[in-house]
Amino acid sequence: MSILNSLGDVFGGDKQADRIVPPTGFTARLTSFTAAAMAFLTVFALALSLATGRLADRWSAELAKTSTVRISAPEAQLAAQSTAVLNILKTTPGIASARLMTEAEQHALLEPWFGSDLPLETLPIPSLIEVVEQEVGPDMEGLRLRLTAEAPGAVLDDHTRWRRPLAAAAARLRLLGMFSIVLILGATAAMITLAAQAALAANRQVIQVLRLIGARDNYIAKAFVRRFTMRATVGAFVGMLVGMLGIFALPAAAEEGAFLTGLGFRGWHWMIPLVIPPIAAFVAFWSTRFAATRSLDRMA
Amino acid sequence: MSILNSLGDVFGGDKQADRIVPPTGFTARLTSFTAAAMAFLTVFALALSLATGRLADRWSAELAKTSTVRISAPEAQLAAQSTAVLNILKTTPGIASARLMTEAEQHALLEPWFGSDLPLETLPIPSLIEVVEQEVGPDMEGLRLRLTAEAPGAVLDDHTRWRRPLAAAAARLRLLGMFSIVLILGATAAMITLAAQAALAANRQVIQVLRLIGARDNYIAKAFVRRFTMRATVGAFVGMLVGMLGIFALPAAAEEGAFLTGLGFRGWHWMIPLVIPPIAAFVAFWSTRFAATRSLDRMA
Amino acid sequence: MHPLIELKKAGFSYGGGDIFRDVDLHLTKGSFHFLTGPSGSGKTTLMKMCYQALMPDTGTIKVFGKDVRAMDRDDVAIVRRRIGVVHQDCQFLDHLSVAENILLPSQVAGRDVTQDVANLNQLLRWVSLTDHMNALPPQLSGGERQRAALARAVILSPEVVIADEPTGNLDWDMAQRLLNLLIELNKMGKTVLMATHDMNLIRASRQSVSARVLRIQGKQVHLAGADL
Amino acid sequence: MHPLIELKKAGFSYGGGDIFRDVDLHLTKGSFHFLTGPSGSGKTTLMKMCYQALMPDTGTIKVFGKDVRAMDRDDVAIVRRRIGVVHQDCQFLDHLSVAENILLPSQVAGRDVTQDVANLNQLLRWVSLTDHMNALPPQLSGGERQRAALARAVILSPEVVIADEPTGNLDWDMAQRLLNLLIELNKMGKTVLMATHDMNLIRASRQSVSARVLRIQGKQVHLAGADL
Ligand SMILES: Nc1ncnc2c1ncn2[C@@H]1O[C@H](COP(=O)(O)OP(=O)(O)OP(=O)(O)O)[C@@H](O)[C@H]1O
Ligand SMILES: Nc1ncnc2c1ncn2[C@@H]1O[C@H](COP(=O)(O)OP(=O)(O)OP(=O)(O)O)[C@@H](O)[C@H]1O
Ligand SMILES: [Mg+2]
Ligand SMILES: [Mg+2]
Repeated sequence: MSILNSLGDVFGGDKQADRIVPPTGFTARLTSFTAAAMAFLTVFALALSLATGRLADRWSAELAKTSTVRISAPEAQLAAQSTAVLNILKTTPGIASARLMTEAEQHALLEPWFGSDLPLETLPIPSLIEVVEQEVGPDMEGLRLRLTAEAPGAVLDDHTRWRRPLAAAAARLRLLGMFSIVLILGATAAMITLAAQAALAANRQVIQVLRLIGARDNYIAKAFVRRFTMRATVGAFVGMLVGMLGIFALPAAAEEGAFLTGLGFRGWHWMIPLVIPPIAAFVAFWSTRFAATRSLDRMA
Repeated sequence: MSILNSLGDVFGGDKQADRIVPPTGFTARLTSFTAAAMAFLTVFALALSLATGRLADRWSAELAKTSTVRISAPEAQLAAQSTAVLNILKTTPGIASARLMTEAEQHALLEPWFGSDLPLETLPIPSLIEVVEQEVGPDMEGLRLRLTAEAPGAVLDDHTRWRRPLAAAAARLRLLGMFSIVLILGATAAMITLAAQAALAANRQVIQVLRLIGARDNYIAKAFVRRFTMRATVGAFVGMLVGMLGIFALPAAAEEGAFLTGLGFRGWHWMIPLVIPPIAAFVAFWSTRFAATRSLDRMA
Repeated sequence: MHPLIELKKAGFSYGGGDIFRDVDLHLTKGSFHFLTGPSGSGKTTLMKMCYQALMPDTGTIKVFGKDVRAMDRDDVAIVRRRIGVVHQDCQFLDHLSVAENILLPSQVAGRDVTQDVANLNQLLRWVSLTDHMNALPPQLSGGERQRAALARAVILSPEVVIADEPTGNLDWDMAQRLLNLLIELNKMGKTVLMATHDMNLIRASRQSVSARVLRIQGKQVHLAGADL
Repeated sequence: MHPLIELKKAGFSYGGGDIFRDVDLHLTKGSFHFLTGPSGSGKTTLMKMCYQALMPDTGTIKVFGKDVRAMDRDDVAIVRRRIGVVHQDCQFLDHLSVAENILLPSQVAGRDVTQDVANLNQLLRWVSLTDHMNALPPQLSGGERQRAALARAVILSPEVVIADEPTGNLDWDMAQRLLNLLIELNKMGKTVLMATHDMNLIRASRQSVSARVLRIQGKQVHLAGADL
């Protein structure tokens, strides 16, 4: 039996055969509710995951992964030490590039403190080397030691390093979001399996009657599978809808949406939660099928 | 009936009376599993909440909420403009304090760029005023306008402001963690209620037999409530344990534990998840009691 | 002396047409009644009213002198401990052994179950279920279930025994035997109401007990005459 | 001609002692058998083996010429459509009406249910359930359930009808009536196996059908003699 056919069976439905399963019951509501609650939580986990993803990306990008080496030395040695430092940096693993800053750039750096009319030329100001690090940065301690040895006037300042763990934290949160989605999916599958098994056990008499009058196992299983898949799908759809409304209504997301803290979806990301009901249907179909086949085999 | 008595009944237990409820069944496993899964998710939500809480606290503290006003003016006007700026700041709501920086402090600020032997005295350097803001900062635009009007050489630089939304984001995440704990609790209560009702419905015959031979409703209800409360509690305990082991095993938490990104518990925070099983027991007790009373009333 | 169970002008319907109208019935202490009538005439319904599984629509029913309308569910539970009932479709707790099921009324009433064990063994012998005392109810044959149900109904020697076709699935010898058990209990002063469609059984009981035969006819309960 | 149902040296036990040992039984097309024996002797067990609810431990059973051991569950389902069964404890789908329950075998077999509706109405008249056709099974009296179960068993006029004490809860007139229905079916060529403990019913059938009476005794099935 192909999956497509099976799913077709589920949603095409045999109205007549469906009636053989008692119509209501708490297991039914339990299934719908479980699917709804899980879909709802999934929407939030998804939003969290996406928002932290955006956060991580933004922070990573902003970091630019730069450090500075400052060389303070008598005018005569300045050029020699600068060259030495640049050579060291070139051979250090983990460093993408290094270059001497121009005077204009130094000026720009000092402007916040001194305004724009500081006579830099008259000052014994140090040379500044901008270092761009690679993804995996250099071994800062080792670098510091080598610099002190070869260029005594050089001071390494990895002033942006402190921001890096933030990006790591954001990435971790994104992973956690993904992880909880997987957890939720697993828990949902387990719960629907158990609910279906509970329903089958509770309908032991129905199954016995059906078998007595010559119903095939497949006929019985299908009726249950159809019922549960429908319930899980509808439940998941409702949960997804409520979850999306909740996200939409979160006041914070709209207000500070301009910044990276909004826990909302952006643009086409609003489409992502729409995969939840089909996934729920798929999970429910296979969980129930598994449960039904197993229960029927056991009752044989 | 007092709550303590009821809970005592549940855990004291009447071994004999317990046997009247059929021992196993998928609803039972469903209840235990639901409680376990929910406890597991709660542990993670709790860890997330606490970790982001720490993050928010740390960031808030680090922000120190300061800005700087730089006054560049001819030597003669510098003192007058400084006094004017200080006066303005004193009367601006949202500002805790403002004071002129000493020369030593200015020196320290410039050291990363120029080393310690810059001859500051010989330079026409501006005055710097350190502004400490209150919790709710000042209206920065209004302040800027007033400053420009009264001290044309003053420039306001709220250079730490950009970090503030990070703290807000962390606080939001903490809130989200709390919110999901409440959600999980609600979903758990609903699921246990439904599972208990499903069990009661499936045991309709048991209930009828018991009534026929003169069992009081309370006797029947208690047996079910005991059973389900026990299952939920044990399930929640197992889920909590697995969750805590999971958190403990998260490699990242240990490695970078020194920094604020670790998703673990710290010190006595490891105790917090221990409240999950009692809360689960409490929730299960009342959900099942509600379910049992309702079901028995309906079957009357 | 007050009758233990007393129906006065009791009427009942399940929502459709009346099943009963203006029924009067007195079950006095120590009496033995057979209840007959065609299938679907209302035997089970009448018995259910006697043990408060159904409430009359009109008229009054008093059980042990108390109006059933004034009883709450706890009162009903207490009354049920004084009335042993055999349902037409005998139901048990399928996860407990036959012996445990038979002792259940004792447990539910909060008695010390051990004091009823001697009684249990004697009863099991009477209904020939000693070999099956550790079986689970689904492992019993149809007739064995009926016998177990009767044993459960009388384990606490209740003041009244109400048995709904307790011999429907039994062969003649075993049916006689159960009837004799009920007659023994009646001789000990218990009140017995037993529904049956087996006229031969009623006729056969004549020598050993002076039972009255009630017949349901035309939504009424009549005392059957000498036409048996 | 092959018998429709054939047991050869069949033995069976539920795990404890043997219920049957070396049982031979042939149900040929068009035959009518009564099955008797004391309560707990194995009537229900024997019938369950005939419709594959139980498998023999030893020996062979052939149904419609096919060895039951060679059947998978789908084969059993197909066989069940050719055998109408009345269980001792009649079970229904409690959420469907009596009429829907009686038509269930037709639906499960994938037939067009409408073509069996005429049959249904006739059957309902025969078992006097026309007034109850829209009721739910839990609203039926004990005897009404048995009648509905018999109607369900014969709705597709199966080749074999196996009825386990179908008259246990019925009064004499109604029991006669159901027996006559089975006799009618037998006259149409159907094979009937009916368990009963009511010797009077068997005796009363003598004029209208030449039935054989099987008796279970000493783990064996015997043909009862003229001692009835
Ligand atoms: N729960 C119910 N709802 C509606 N109608 C019912 C219900 N129970 C019984 N009836 C109807 O009431 C009538 C009397 O039922 P009752 O069970 O009392 O008959 P009875 O005399 O015990 O029959 P039997 O000998 O077949 O057991 C029947 O026609 C039955 O269909
Ligand atoms: N599932 C089972 N497991 C174990 N023993 C069983 C099971 N079903 C029946 N038995 C035992 O097998 C024996 C025969 O049972 P069966 O139901 O065939 O008897 P029966 O002749 O139909 O009796 P009755 O007339 O009382 O219905 C009985 O002693 C019964 O206790
Ligand atoms: Mg009845
Ligand atoms: Mg039987």
